[in-house]
Amino acid sequence: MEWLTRLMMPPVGSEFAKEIDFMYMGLFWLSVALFCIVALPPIYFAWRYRYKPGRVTPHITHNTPLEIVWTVVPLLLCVAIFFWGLKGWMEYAVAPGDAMEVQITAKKWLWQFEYPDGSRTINDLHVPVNKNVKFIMTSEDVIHDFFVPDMRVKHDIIPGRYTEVWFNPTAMGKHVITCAEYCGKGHSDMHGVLTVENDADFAKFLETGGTEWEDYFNGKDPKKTPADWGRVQYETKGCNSCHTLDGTKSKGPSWKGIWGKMETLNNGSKVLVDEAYVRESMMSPSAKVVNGFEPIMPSFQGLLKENQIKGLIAFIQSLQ
Amino acid sequence: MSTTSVDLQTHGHPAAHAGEHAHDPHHQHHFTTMEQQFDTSKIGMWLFLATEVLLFGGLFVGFGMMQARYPREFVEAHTHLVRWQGALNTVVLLISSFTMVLAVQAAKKSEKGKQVLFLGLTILCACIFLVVKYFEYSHKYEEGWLPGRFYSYKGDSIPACHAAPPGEAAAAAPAANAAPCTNGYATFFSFYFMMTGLHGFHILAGIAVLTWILFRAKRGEFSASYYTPVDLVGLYWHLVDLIWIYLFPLYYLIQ
Amino acid sequence: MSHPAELTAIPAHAHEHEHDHGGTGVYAKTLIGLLILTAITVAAASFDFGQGNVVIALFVATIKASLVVLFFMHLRWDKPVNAIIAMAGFLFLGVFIMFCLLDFNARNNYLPSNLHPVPDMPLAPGTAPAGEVLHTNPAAAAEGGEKK
Amino acid sequence: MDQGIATSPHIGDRPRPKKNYLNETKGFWSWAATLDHKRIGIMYLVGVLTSFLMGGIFALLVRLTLLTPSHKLFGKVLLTAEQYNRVFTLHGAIMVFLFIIPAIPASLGNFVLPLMLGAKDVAFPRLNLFSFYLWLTGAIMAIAAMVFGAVDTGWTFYTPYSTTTDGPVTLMTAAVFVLGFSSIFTGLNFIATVHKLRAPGMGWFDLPLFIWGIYATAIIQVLATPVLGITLVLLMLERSFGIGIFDPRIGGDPVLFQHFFWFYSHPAVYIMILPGMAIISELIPTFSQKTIFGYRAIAYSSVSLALVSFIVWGHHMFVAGQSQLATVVFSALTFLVAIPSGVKMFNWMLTMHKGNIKLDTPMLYAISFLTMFAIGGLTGIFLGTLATDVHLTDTYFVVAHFHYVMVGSTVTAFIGGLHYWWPKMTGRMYSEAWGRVGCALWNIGFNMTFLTQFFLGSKGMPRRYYNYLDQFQPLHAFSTVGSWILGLGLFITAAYLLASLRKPMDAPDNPWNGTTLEWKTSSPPIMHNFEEQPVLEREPYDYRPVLVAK
Repeated sequence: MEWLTRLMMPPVGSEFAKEIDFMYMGLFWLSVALFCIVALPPIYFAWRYRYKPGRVTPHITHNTPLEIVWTVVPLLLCVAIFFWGLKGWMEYAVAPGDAMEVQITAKKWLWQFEYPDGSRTINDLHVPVNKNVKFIMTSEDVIHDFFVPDMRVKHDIIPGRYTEVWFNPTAMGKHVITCAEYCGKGHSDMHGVLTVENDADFAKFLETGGTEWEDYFNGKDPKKTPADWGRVQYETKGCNSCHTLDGTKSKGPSWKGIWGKMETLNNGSKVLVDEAYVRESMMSPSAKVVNGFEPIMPSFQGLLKENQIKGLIAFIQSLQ
Repeated sequence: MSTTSVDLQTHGHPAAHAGEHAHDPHHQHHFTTMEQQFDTSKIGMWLFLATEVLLFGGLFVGFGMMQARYPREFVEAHTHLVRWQGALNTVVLLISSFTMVLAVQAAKKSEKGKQVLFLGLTILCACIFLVVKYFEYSHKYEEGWLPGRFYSYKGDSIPACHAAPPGEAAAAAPAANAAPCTNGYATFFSFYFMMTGLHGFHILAGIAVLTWILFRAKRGEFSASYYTPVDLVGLYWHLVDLIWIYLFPLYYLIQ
Repeated sequence: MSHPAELTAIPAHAHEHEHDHGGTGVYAKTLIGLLILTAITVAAASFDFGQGNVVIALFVATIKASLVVLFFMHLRWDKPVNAIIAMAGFLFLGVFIMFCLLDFNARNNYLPSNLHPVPDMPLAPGTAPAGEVLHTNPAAAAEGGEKK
Repeated sequence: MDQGIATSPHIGDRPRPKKNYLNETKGFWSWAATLDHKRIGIMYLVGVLTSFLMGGIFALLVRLTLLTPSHKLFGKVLLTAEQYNRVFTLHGAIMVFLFIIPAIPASLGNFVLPLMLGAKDVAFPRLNLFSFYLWLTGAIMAIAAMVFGAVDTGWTFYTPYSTTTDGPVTLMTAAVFVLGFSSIFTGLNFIATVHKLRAPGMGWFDLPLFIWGIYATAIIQVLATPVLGITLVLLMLERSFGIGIFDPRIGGDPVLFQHFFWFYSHPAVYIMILPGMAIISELIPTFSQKTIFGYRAIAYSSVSLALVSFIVWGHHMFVAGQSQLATVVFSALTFLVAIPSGVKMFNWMLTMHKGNIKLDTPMLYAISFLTMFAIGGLTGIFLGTLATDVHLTDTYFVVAHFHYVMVGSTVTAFIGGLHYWWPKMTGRMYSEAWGRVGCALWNIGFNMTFLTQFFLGSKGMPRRYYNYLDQFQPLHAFSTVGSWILGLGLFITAAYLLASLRKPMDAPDNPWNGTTLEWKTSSPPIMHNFEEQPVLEREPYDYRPVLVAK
């Protein structure tokens, strides 16, 4: 009967998917049986008791025991199915504690994935095989729905709230990610690719910081310059909580016009704000603190990827 | 209607009833008796009132859920409503319900003068209610306590920006770019204007039908044998009162 | 077959019964009761019972509403079918409120409401202009997520 | 038409009266200002069938667009993505609000209900006419919205998409608001009528089961529709004033909208299916010439379905972000729906057992109903079950499921009922042979179109998709071909029914040997329904021969 399952269900991407397929096929055969019980007899009766002039029909108004049976038996069956479904659903609804967390931001009409180390990709999701992955999702505009048919999971993504979904992929290779909540013109094109790969490949993928940054450095799109990538980092890595862009003094020096300036440090010496200094300030910020500021900045050593540092430098450079 | 009531006679309706009720001009052809006609109208009216309950009910549910979402903002916004105005309107509406029920009683007893008097008093109360409402609304308008995107109150009681759940996410909130955040406050006044507005619209509609009934009463149309319209308008009017009975504590008292 | 329709079951003098109930005295007492309850609920509101204020206010309102329905709207003397209809309205409203609360009270996953527009990502062609699109700080979302 | 009915107890052949409701008065205003429930029913019938035609054309257009992944027909792109979104929205909105909700209660119900009760009219004839004009106003507003660019929100108007998208969304929601009130007044009228205008001797358990079904429907119409009204008002205000209830940008909650919407729209599913079940409960005993099995069980199951329908709406939102507690509770309650539905199926089945079954067109539709409703109901189990719903919801599986319930069941019953009462309404018999052809094509076409979509859905094809993966193409093509057969069947049905109107009146008063009161008057009925106030002497569906001798 495996061929029938494959006929009706998408490829199996996880153990959970296997369970769902089993349940689906169970319900399928139950439905076939119930269909035979309720829908075939009328057709048979229509032939068996076809019209004969003068035939007298019996006056049977009801049969209480029979009616009780066909009320109670389906009720019990329903209770059983409910608990069966509940069991599977609990697995879907409660993510294991050790799961790797991936942020999903959905918007018309693309998926943005962000990994714990800050690597980001667009429409290109990589996960390691046989590891629990939890997705924390929110939307920037309308409701979307993260649907991975091969994993048998989906959940709506709601603006203003975050929702979660998780799976443990077992099938290596590529799987379809698709939007299942109507979101307008590009709804049916809102696809992503899920790549399930081994740990080594996944580590390599993370090392380069995902794939989104490449779009900003290949010069293809005039709206995506390295400086734009830097602005993204400025806003998402927390730089903006201490550094302003308009020249006003905050907890740290404003970035406006800082590039190429000679700054006086708190020990009285001077330093030129260039690539080397900016890099150093990110990695070991307390080494050279500009006069008038507290040495409160944390080190971003290991928190920023090379492409992100490059982006930030380009961004600061652009703020003249 | 006129053609159909002529048909009634031609179709040989059971003669006994026709004799009994002596061709009441208000008797519609498809009812056997006036009694049946009256009861049917009542059922119809009660069904209509049930739909009204659910119509307003939707707003009550919306209010409740939004209050659950923005408890702090709602309580704070509550304080801008003037309690004595709400209380005054409550008393006015209760009295109008009383005069309405007396008008129905007068109709049942075929007392024309009392009918006109009590209906007039009911309309008067309704107008007083609207006058108080007018002062309330214009105050809100001046202060900028308006629904949704028209909310423009600049008072000090509303902080620049709220985080919900309160306090927890404050750390994550970037200091820069904190536009004044009226979420919750604006929603409260949206509901305030929608619910009192819909209620006020019902008062207006009530004044219209009461006036119509008043004129018919003046012409002496209602008596013990036929007072259905007075009764039905009465039911409607009491429902308007009843909805206010819930609106009053929800908006003016819970602070 | 054994259930005669109501129209045949109504006795001829049923009409006269309508005059028997109610009366100015009953209505006046009802009004006084309503006014007293209004005073009580206003007075109760000036004390702080915490959540109790809501309960008291709605409880008193329900008593008042019952008085209006029973006496002013004659449901005390009216045919049962009208009472059933009236109750059905409130019952289904109760169902509506109850299930919505079942959802809302169990929720814990709102984003901080300090959403602000940040044009951090290029927009797909045809989307709304940047100012209208909300950006939520994913880091903030994650923080909220861990705090539930 | 048939032999043997002359010996039946229920035949009452009288000479056809010269005057009937169709020719008693003439002219435009005699129809436009009529208070007669039969004429209002006919006007509704014309209206809903026109809407059905309109919605049907949009449906064929949707299917045709999905024939190939390139959406091309003779080298031209049939619909762009934006157009496609508008067309499926129009299909849904027209079919739901203009056609299927008023279809059975307002047209057939209006015509038959007072006749079955032995009444001269509905309780409030003027309100009845008013609700027809409300329907007409709503229809005109919907068409106006269509002309002004149409909306692309889907018939569910989910926020925040509906509050931010372009197009005349406000006008469209206003149209639906007006249509809602039309539905409320119809329901209100029917409840009052059933309570107070029953023929002498007719108790609650002597009511034909059609009346029970319509009565249960009316309860939902009256109690649920006002919430739709207020929901749409809130949506309009959100769009125009930003009141901050549904749009998260201004502090609202989109899931609250879904609660509001489904509080009405789930019971609305029963506004659609209960009248269909009601018709089937008439057709099966009549064409089996046998008393209904389990009268009370069917009557109670109608009312309990109506009541249960109010507490299961959350099953539309299992993955929509409602709390997990609510999800579990709603799933458990959802299974309650299965019980009364099952009870009805078993009762109909046992009614046919040992019957004397005439396979006339209405009965063929009734049997089609039984198979299609079985499929629609059983696939509902997949969706009510939490774990499988996660995979299946928002896919074509759902589309197929609700089409089996709304079209396969309700519309099948509607067409069956239309054939059943056609002689009564028009005084003419239609072509039986063509009727069978139409029914066969309907069955083949429908199952081809929608059985396929279960497979599409379980394979992971989301609904409301313009572009799809190439792997789904064969199934889509098969489904599209099915839709043509479906369309052909309906076209044939429309053709022979209209053709019958050109004949002189030839229908007997009681062509099917029915037992309910509408068969006691002439075909078509006279203006005030009955020559004399009918008095109920026999229970409905009483086919005992003992009484023939009497």
